[in-house]
Amino acid sequence: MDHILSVLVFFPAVAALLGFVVSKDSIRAYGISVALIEFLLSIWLWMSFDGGYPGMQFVEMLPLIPSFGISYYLGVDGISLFIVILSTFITLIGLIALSVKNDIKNMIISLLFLEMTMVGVFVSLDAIVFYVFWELSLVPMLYIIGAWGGNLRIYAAVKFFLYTFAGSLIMLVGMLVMAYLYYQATGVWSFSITEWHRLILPMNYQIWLFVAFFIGLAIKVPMFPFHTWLPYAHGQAPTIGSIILAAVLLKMGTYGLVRLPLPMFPDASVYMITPVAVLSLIMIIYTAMVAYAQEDMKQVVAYSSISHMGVIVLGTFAMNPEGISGSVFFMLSHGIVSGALFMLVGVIYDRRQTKLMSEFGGLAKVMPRYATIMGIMVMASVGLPLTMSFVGEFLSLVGFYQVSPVMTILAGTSIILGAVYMLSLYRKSFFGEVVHEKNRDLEDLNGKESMALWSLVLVTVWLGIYPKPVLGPINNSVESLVSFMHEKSITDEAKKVIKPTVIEREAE
Amino acid sequence: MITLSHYLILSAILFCIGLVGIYRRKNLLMLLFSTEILLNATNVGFAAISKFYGDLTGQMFAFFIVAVAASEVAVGLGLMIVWYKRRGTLDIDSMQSMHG
Amino acid sequence: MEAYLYTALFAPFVGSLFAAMFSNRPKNLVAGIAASTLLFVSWISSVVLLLHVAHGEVVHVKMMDWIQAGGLAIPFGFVVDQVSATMMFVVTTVSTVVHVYSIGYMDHDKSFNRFFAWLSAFVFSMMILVMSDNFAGLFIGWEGVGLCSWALIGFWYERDSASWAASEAFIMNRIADLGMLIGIFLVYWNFGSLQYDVVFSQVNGMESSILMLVTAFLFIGAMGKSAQFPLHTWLADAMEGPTPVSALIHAATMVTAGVYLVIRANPLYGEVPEVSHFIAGLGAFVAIFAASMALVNRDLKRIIAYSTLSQLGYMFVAAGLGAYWIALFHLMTHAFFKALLFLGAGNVMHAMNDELDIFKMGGLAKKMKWTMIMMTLASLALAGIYPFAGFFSKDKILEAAFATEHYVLWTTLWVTAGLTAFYSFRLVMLVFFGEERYKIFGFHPHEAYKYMLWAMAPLAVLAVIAGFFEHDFVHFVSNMLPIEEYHVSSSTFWTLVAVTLGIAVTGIAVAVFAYSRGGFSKKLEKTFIYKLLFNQYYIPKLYDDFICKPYAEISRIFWKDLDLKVVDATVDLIAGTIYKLGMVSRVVQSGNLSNMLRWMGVGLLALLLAAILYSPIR
Amino acid sequence: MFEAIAFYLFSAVTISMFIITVMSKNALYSMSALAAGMIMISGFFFLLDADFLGVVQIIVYTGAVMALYAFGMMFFDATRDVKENIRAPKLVFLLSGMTALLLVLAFVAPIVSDHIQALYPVVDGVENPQAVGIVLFTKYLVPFEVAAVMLLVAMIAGIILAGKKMDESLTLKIDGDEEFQNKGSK
Repeated sequence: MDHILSVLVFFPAVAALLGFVVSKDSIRAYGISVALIEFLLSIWLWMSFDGGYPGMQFVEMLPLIPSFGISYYLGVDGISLFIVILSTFITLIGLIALSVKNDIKNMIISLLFLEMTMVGVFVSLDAIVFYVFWELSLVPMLYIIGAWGGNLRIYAAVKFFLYTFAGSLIMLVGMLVMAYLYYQATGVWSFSITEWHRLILPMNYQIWLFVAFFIGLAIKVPMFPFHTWLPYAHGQAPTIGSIILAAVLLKMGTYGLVRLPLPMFPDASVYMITPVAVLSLIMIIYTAMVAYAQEDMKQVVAYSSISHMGVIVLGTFAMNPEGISGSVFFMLSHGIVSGALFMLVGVIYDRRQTKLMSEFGGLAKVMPRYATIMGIMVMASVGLPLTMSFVGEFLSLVGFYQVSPVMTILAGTSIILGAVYMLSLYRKSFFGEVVHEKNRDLEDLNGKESMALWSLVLVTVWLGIYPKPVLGPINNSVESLVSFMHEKSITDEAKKVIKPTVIEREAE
Repeated sequence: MITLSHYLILSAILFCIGLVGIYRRKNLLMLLFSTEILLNATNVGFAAISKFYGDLTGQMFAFFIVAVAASEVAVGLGLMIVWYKRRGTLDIDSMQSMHG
Repeated sequence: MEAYLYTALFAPFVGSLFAAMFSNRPKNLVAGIAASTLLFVSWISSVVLLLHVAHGEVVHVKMMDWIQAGGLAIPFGFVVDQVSATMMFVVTTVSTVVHVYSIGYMDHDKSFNRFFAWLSAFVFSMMILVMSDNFAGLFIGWEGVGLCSWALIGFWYERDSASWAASEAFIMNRIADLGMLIGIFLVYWNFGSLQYDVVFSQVNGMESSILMLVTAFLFIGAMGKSAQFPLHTWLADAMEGPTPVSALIHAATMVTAGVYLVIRANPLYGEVPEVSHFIAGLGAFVAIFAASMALVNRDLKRIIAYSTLSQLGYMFVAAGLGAYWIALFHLMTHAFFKALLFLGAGNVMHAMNDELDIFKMGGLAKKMKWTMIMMTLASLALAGIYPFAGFFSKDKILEAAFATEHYVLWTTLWVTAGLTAFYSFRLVMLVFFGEERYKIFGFHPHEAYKYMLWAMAPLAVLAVIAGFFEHDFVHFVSNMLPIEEYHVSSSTFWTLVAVTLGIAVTGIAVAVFAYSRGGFSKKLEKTFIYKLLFNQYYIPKLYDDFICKPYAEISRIFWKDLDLKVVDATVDLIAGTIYKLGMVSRVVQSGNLSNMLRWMGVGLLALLLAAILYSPIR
Repeated sequence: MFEAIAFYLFSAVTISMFIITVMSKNALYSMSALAAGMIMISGFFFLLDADFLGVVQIIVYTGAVMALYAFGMMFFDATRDVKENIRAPKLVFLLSGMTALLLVLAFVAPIVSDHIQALYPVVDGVENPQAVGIVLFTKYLVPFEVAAVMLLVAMIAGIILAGKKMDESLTLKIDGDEEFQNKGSK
């Protein structure tokens, strides 16, 4: 099928529109089946994807505004393919475990719209289409936080919206300037990202544009010091909102980094490695410490996810295939693991209407199945080998070691500090005696929660032990990306830092 | 010899008389009158340019302005009458419900 | 042979999964028996492999690819050579014994099944650790045993101290693991691979500075797992776990992983004498440091834990001096007698309702004859008395230190040998002999189950006879490890033996003599040195005051004062400023048409002005 | 020559009429002056060869619009002067004067006016209404129709707004309107 990407993008949206006429009782089954079909479609995409070919596949191109070179241009490569699958997978899992009671119809419709925008961001190869999906993704999320959130939900939702919106406007300016420069260089307007990749710009332009793109993406990631919207958003969002936000929406930022500034401005990226790395380090260590100080389980998970995003950014700026492949893989594992952690926090919140760790203790005795899965996910979050996170974290750090050993050691403290806050969370809530009477007869995981969570566990462990089917295509695309950047770079420094694979791998 | 500039200056002067009316008067009716003056002033300009450029587009604009002016009068007067019936005055200082 | 290899490796895993299936159910004896049986199978496979590699053949398999990115290619590969075969033998032997023993020991515990799941999982991780053919695989096992250790120390998670100790152990190990990771990164970027054979074959061409960094960082990893100073505090606290766990993990196997790493990477360590000397020095320091703390401790298990620490120090001295086979040999003998000692301690604890204070015991020999005999045997082995296992290995270490002219090390170790003998028999005397103080506290001790004692028997036998296999062992590992004959004259040799035996016997004699008469006077407890030792040199307090508390405090400041009041407040300030500007400027929106028209006029004027001044047609 | 005389004459009359419109306190005077001004404006159109536009101007403005105003004013108490609280009259003149000055400057200043030249002389031979008709029904057909619809809408809107049920508000239905109304009528 030629238009599988369009189908992937617009099927959830159409289904969401149809959802308005589905009756309230069957909307849940409807939502799950739509998400399931979408997920199977994405799996089919993976099956028909040629893992050995590093370039764009399933390309669709339809000129929208030819005079300005804006076209409906979609395509996936190894980097984006799996993030698309992650989006559809997390949406499906989130819908299965959905525990929202009130106004469930609108919730499911919002989620399906959100799915469209997420998939749209990851498959679009035209800057304008990318930007449109990017901004559209804010709307359902704003609605989810604002309508189903906690007490401060309006504040959190507005903060989330305005903050990320402000950032993306800066990025939009960058895009327009980029298009203009492209016009100046070639005499043709184009917003195609793959065309932009081929444009070689002088250094001073590169730096300014890099900064513009980087700010827009960094707020989404969120990089220190632009991170403060995230704890509020997580703190107020309903469980499903947090899951999607942490698992997929944050990945837009890091995905954007790999897709936009790196290949477009390789010299500026190399030039900016140090400042970016310093920010990432602050992000890793500082937010890990802040996470330790939290009293609310969900905030711990929220700050931990910021901390891990720091490692992802660091891996991206390693500028070698190990680091970038690792960081892309870490995006996936972070999506799965942090999604699962938020879901787990949501499980207990549904039962007790509180997330304060001081309210719990001894849950391991009351809810053994819950404690088991939480334990697995905590360990995955800490980056234990044979879980997905380890592969990503290990590769990211290996890659960055080549750039700066000292910074890698500092970044490596994330495995220590991560253990500190995660184990303290686990100890406070799950170990010890049952102190609060209310906790004595809490119900353990029910069927739908178990199903959702065990499938996440399964993926985490499977890809931790055998990451090859995913890592292989990612690595292929990343290797070609890195050698492309190496070819394209104009400064000597960039040529030196950007290292395509030199060690020949044995023929397979 | 009367040149285009003459007409344009005349148009400008008429326009400014209209402006004086708009700025100065507080009577809603007078505001409508002043608006007519403004429109007519521009019409003169359009017609003049049309003539000196030998292009009928200017006149076309003038026609459409006349059409707009006619509709504006119809709707405007209607609204004014409603307002007057309700408030018994046409003083625009009495309309401040849009105060921010 | 591959089949044996996979059996040895995966049998514990299957046992673990099997037990885990019942983990939330009430006690099920089948879980324990199945896990033990599977471990026995694993033991048999290990023995077969041991005999196989004794002929000098090495079994090397690649199961599948794990990570492949850029130039990095890590497979799941396993190698059974002499070193790993030895380790496998030690691990499976001790763990089989401990498994069988645990069936009795955990008899009354509600979480019986969960215990076996974790215990077998630990063995699986340990097997990965020792069998892996690359550093990344080693790291998998390394972290895996850390995880299992965490779960088993915190096994009785209701107890706050247990969960605290579990977290402490995990975090301390993580600190070291970071060092290890950095070491692995260094290996990758300098050698281009993580496979042992590839790395070791390139050692000769490497710059010594790089080798030094590699070995130093890898050793940081070893320091954490083997609880070397300054990362040693977790080991004593780890005694919160069930006693079989202490026997298996915190005495026989996991803590020796650090020593294993140094032995395994001996081609690297052999090239950098600076790091090796540091290792030896640190080992000697830890040996005496830990022994001194054991002298005064009142806690049954902690005393044994400190002795473990001390013996690990011995092993590192041997490894640091380049006598890798001695380190491995001591590792093996130590595993047998220390596990025996712990299991005996477990019997005592059972008899005393989990009481740990040795001053509340005494005279238990009458009630627990067999336990007494086995613990005394183990203590004799620990003290290094001929003909028990400890004598042979420990004596070799002292000999190596002397022969390589490291007299300071030798003296330290020699003194430590005396201390070891003293505290071992202090423990034996206070627990099994003398006044029956337990009666005051109302305990009714009883001997452990028969099969628990039978389970301990193989260890007891090994603790006695393992030393006689020294020459076979040398021959066995000679393919893998450098064997240096220390050329000391035979008179010196015998003098050394005599001096060492002498101080050990003296230590025992002092302990027996002093404690059979009711111990030392209470005045000693008032001295500074006693307090210093009893409080473990105040190091845990130091860590608590200068690391944990400040960390918590800084974290809180970062959150409350920096994140909320500076970073977030800045964002809110910007938003607030814009909002206030809006509030101020909204007055302009008076709703008065006249005013608005005038504003419009001003705007028109401004635009006209701009149009004239910046006319593009000029 | 005739053109110049006519131009200045019309200009003088138009300007003075419009000034009266703007300044007069009495609405009736204003309206009359406005009507006169409108007619004068049509004079310019004739001068500019826009015959059809001139006719339209007279018919639409003076005929229709002014009649509409006249009828509209019947609803108001036209004889009563609206008390106008004219604030800062100097500012008004300043603003308008400046605007006028700038506009005049823009048109007169040689550097600018140089650019506004008659590039295409008027083509003789075709009657103006004919030409207008051709253009209006070819090039501007769609706008023309739209304008027609707009007029229709405006007509309907005017009828509805000013039509029956005039005591009831159609646009400003405010709660507690009574009080507001009372305040307004004081």
